[in-house]
Amino acid sequence: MFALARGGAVLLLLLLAACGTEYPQNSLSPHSDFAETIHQLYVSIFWWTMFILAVVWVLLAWVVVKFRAREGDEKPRQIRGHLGLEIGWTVGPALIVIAIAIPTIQAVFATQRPVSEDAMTVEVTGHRFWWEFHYPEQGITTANELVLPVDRPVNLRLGSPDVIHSFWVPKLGGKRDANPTVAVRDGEEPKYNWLFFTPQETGYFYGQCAEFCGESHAFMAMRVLVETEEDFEAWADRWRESPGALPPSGPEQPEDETELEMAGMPVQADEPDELEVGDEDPLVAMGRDVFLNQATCLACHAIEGTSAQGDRGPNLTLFGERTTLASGILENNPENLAAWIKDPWAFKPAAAMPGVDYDMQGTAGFWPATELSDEQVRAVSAYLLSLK
Amino acid sequence: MSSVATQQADTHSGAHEEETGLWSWITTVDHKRIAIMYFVTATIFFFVGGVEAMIMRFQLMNPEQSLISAELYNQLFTMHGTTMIFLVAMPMAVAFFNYVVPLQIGARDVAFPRLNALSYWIFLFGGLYLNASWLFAAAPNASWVGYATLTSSQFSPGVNVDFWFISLSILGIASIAGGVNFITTIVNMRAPGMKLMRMPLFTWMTFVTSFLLITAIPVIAVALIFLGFDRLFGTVFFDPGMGGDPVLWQHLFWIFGHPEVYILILPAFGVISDVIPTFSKKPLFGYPIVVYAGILIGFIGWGVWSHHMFTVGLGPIADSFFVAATMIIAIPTGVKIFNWIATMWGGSIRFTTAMLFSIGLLAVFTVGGLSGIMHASAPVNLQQHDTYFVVAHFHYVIVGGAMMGLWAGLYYWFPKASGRFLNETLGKWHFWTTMIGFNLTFFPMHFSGMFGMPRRIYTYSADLNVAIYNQLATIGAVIFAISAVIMVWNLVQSWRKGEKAPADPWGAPHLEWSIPSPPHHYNFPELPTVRSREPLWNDGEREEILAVTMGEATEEPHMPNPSYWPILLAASITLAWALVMTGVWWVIALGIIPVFFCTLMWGLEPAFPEDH
Amino acid sequence: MSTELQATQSGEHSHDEEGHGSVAMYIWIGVILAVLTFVEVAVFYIEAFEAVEVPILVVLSTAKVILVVMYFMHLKMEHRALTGLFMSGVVLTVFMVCALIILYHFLPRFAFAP
Amino acid sequence: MAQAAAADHHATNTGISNFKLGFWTFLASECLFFGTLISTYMVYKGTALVGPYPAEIFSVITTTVSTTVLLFSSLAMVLALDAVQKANKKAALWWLFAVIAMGGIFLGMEFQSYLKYIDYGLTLTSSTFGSSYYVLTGTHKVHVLFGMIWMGILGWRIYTNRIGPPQAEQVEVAGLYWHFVDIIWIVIFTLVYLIP
Repeated sequence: MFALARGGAVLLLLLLAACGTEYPQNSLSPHSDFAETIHQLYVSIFWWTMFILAVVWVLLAWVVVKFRAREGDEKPRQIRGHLGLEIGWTVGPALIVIAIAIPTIQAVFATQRPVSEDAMTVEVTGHRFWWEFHYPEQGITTANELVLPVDRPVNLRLGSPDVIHSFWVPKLGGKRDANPTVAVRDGEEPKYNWLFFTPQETGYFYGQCAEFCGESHAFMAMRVLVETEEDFEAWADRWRESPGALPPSGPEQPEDETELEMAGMPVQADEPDELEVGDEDPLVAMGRDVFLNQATCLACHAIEGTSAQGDRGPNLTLFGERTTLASGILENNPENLAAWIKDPWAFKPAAAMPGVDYDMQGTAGFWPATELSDEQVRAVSAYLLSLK
Repeated sequence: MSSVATQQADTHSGAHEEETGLWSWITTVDHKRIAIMYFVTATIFFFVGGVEAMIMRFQLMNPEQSLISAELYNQLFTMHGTTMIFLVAMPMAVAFFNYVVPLQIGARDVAFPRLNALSYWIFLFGGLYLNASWLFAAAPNASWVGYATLTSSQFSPGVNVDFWFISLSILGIASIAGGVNFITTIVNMRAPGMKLMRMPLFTWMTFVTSFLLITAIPVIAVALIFLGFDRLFGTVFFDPGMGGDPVLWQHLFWIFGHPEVYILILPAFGVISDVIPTFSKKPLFGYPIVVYAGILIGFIGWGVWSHHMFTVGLGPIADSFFVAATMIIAIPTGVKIFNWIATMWGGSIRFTTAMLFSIGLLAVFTVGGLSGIMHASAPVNLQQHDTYFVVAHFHYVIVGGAMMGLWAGLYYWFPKASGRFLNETLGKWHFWTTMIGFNLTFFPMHFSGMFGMPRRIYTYSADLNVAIYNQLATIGAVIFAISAVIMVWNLVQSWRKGEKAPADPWGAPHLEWSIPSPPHHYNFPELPTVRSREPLWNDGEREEILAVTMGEATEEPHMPNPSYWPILLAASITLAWALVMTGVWWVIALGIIPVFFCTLMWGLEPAFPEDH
Repeated sequence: MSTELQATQSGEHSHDEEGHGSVAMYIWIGVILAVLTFVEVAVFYIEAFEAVEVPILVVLSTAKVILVVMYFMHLKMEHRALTGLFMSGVVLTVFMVCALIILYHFLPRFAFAP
Repeated sequence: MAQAAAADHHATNTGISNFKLGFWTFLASECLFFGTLISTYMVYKGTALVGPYPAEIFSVITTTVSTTVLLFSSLAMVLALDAVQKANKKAALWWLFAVIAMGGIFLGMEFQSYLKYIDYGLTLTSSTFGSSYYVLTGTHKVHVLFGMIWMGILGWRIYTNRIGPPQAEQVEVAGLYWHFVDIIWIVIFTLVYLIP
C-alpha cells in the first residue's frame, strides 16, 4: 500500500511537471470541435472513475488496516451476505454507468455527423508508409503534410490501397482507420470511413499512423498545418502555378522509352515544357534534369507542371515548403534529403522507395540512387527544395 | 521433481503407488502431474515472453534508438503478445484447473484423463512450434491480432505468419479439448452432496471459463482457416481487391478475442474468491451473487467484441450498442469487487503471500477496470485506441488481474501439490517487487499514451516528450523481471527443502484440504459426502469427511491406465498442421494418416485396467 | 468408486436399455422431415410466397432442426443438463450469426457519410 | 470409443456417461464452428465481384434430392442404434450400411455439383462467393466423410461382436455426431440454397 501511495505521489508530481511541457501529440489538448467533444466527455468520465477508484481504495485500505488478524482474535462472525448491500452496490454502479453512457452515446452520434453540408473534402490515403492527401475540389494532391484552412469544416475520406492505417492527429480529434478499400461491383459505391471536424486554431499539429501497418509503422507520421483562409488559398494557388516547371533547356525526354514502358510508366512524349530558363542556381537546373530525364524518379513521383506524373509515391509539388521529410520523421533540409535519397531504408526500412543496396520486388529496373553520383543526389535535393 | 513427489507419497504407502521416472511422466494421465507439467511449461514460456518484453523495453527506453531492427522489434512484440496470452496466462490457469478442480469437487481425476494429457502435449508442441520460428529468424511479425490485410501473402510473403496461424490453430485444439473435459468433470463428477451451489468459487469460474473456451475458440479456428486458405490456396476471404472485407477478420478475431479476455481473468477471480475467505476466516460474502456475476460476465462478454473496433467505422448505431453492452459488464465486475471487500470486512485477515496477492489484485485490477470504462466510451476510445494508454490498461487487467490471481493461487495451493510451503519471506519479496515493478512499468504508460505515443511502434520521436515515461517503464520492467526470478528461486528452493506442510496448512474450508499434502495419486481413498459450502469449517462435517479422506485406500482404486497415445497423437497433430505450411494438397493429406492412426489406436486402447 | 457414487445419482435414469423411442415413431419423424423439406422447396418455387419466403423458410428449417435434435438425438428424453449445454452453444451461435448479418446488411457502415 | 464402455461402469451426477455428456459439449462447440462459417457466407452474400452468382448455378432440385438422402440416412442411424440396443446384430449392420451408403450418395451428388460449378467458373479463388461457399460446404463434407469412416469402424466392431447392447452408447454417440452433421446441412440447405 505504501509503495502504491509513494508511487502515486511520484507520478502525480510527474503529471504536474508534465503540464509545463509541450506534447505535440497530446490527446488532452483539443484544437477542434471534434477533439473538444471528446475531451469534455473524457474529463467527465475521468472524474467518475476517480471517484470509484477512491471509494474502492479507501474501503480496501480501511479494511486491510482495521481487520488485520491480532493476537487472541475470536472467530469472526460468519456473515454470508446482505441483500440490501448487494442491491446497493449493483444499483450504485449502474447509475454511474448510465451517467457515463448517455453523454457517450450523444457524443457517438455527434462525432459521426458531417459538420456541415458545405465542408471541404479531403481524400486521405494511407500508403505503406506515407500519407497522401487529395483535395478533389481544388484539384490538389500533396503528401504527408495536410494543409487546412482554419474554421472551415472538413470531411476526411479515408482509404488505403494496401493494409489498414489509422489517421490520428490527437489535437484535432480521435483516430479513424483508413481501411483497404473493398472492391465493389460496377455501379456500386465503394465504402469509405469518414472523419469530420473543424479546426479551431491555426497551428502546426503532429499526427501519426495508429494502426500497425508493417515494418516501418513507427515511421509513418504526418503533420497538419492549419492556416488562415487567405494563407490556405495562397498555398493552393502556388500549388497550381506549378513551380517545378522551369525547364533548363526545353523538352528533353528519357532516352530509352521502351524501358519505361516495360515498367508500366506512362511516357509523356507530347507534353513539352515551354517555360524559359531563368537565372537560377545551376545546381537546381541540374537536379531538375536528373529528376526528370536521367533518374527514374518520375516513375513514382509527380511534380505539377512537369513530365513527372507518377502516382506510386508522394506528390512532390511544393516540396520545398514542407517542414518534414519522409512522412514526418526527418527535418526537411538538404543534408537529410540527400541522405534520404541515397538510402531511404536507413531511415525507413521496407519503404517503397528503392535505395542503394537493395532491389524492390516489382519495381526492378528503377534504380535511381546507385547510379547517381553524390553531386547528382545533391542536385536533386536542391531542385526539390527549390519547389516552393 | 518426480522423485521428490513420490518420496512424499511413499510415507503414506497405499494400495498401488504411482510409478516414477521420465516415462511415467510422458505417459501419465494423472491430473496432478499434468497440472505440474502445465505450470512448469507455462513458467518457462513466461520467461521467454519476459525476455522479449525486456528487449523491447530497452529499445524504447530512449527516443530514436535502434538497438535492434524494426523487423526484429515487430517479431518481438508479436511473439510477446501471443506467448503471454496463449502460452502463459491460459495454460497457467489450466494448470490450476487441473490440479485443483478434481480435488475441490471430490473426484479422482478429470472426466477424460487421456484427453487431458493430449491437451497438455498439444499445448507443449504448439508452443514449441510457434517458438521454432525463431530458429528460422521468421517469427510472426504481424501483431498478436494479425489484422488482415497485413497477414496476406502479398504483405507478409514470408513464413512468419504461417507459423503464427498454424501454431494458434494447434493450440486451439488443446483449449477446446480442455474446455470439454472440465465441463464434463464439473457437471458429472462431483462428490456426493456437492451440489452446484456448494461448489467452491474457483470451480465455478473454471466452469464458466470452460464454456467460454468451447464457444470462443471455434470462431478463431475458422478465422485462422480462412487466413490459411487465403495464404496457401488463394481464396479471397480477406482480399479487398476481390470484394473480401479485411474488417471481417477483426470481427471474427474479437468475437473470440473478447471472451478470451474473460478466459484470462475469470480463473483469477475464482482463485481470490477462495483465498480471501480463507485468510479472512469468513465465508465468501454473497456467494450466489458472486457466482451469478461470474456467469453474467461470461455471457455478456460475448456481446461486446466491437468495442475493440470503435475506430474501424461501424457507424453510430453499432457503436452505441457496443458501448452500452460494454458498460453493462462493469456492473457485475464492480459487484464482485465489493463482495470481496465485504468478505474481508469484519474478518481476521492474515497477510500471507497468497492474501497479499489477492489484495494487490483488488487494488490494481480496479485501475485496469476503470481505464477500461474510459475507452468503453467510443468517442474517448478514438483518442486512446492503439496507444500506450491501452497497453497500460490491458496489462493492468492481465498482469494486475489474471497473473496476480494466479500467483495468489500458486502460494495458496503449492503446499498441497508439494507437501511443502513456499518460503513466505521470499514470497513477500516477490509480492512487493511485483507491485513496485509492475506499477512502475505500466502506470507511466497511461501518460505516454495520452501524450500521443501509439503502440506497436519500434521507436518514437524525441519531439513527443514521452521519453521520461518510457525510462520509468524500463526501470520498472527490470524490477518486475527481478520479481519473476525471485518467484522461480522460491519455487525451486521450496520444492526441494521448504518447510513441510500439513494436509490443511491454512485452515481452509474446501475439500482439497481434507486429503494429505501431496495427495495420493487416487486423491480420495473413498469419496466424502459434502453437506455445505464450507465443509471443513463445520465441526461435525469436518470430522466425518476427514475420517473418510485421511485414510488409505483399502482396495485397488479404479484409476485410468497410463498411455503413450496422447503424446503420439499430439505429435502427429502438430506434424499434420506443420505440413499445412507446404500448401501442397497431397502432402497435407498424407499428414492426416498418422493422426487417423493414432486416433484409432487411442480409441481401441482400454482407458481403465479392467476394460479388456 | 461406483458404489459411493451411486448415491449421488440425481433422479433421472435416462439411460434406458430399451432405447428411447419406437421404430414407428422414428419413421414418422423421418417422413415429417421429408415433407417439411418438400414444403420448403415448394415455398421456394411458388412466387406467391415471395414476400414471406424468408420467415417461412426459417421457421420450417428450425422445426426440422428441433425434430432431429429432440427425437433422433433423444434430447427430449435426456437429462436437462444436456439441453443446457447444447443450447448454450446454439444460443451464442444464433446471436453471432444474427449480429454479423445485421452489422453487414442492415446497418450502414458509416451512417452519416456526406 | 473404449472410453464410452469404461464410463458405463461409473455412476455420474447426471446419470449420463462422461462420454455422452462430453460429446454434447463438443457439439455445442461445433455449433459455433459452423456458425462462423455460415456467418461468413451470409456476410459475403451479394459481394461477389464476378459471376457465376448463386442463383445462376444452384440446382435446387438436385440439392433437394441429396438433402433428402442425408435426412433419411439420419433415420437409418437411429434405427441402427435401436437395433444395437435390441441386440439385433443383422439389422444393426444393415442399417449402418445404409447410413454409409446414403452418406456416400450424398457426397457423390455434392461432388458432382462441385464439378459442375467449377465448369461454370466458380472456384475457390474466383470470388467471395466461391471462397465462402466451398469452404463452408467443404468443411461439412469433411465431417460427413469422417462420420462414414466412424460408422465403418463401428460396423466392423459390431460384426466382430465387440459391440453389443452394453456398448450401445458407442453407436449412440456416433449417431449424435451424424445427426448433428445432418442438422448443419438442414441449415445450410435453407440459408445457402433456398433463401435468395
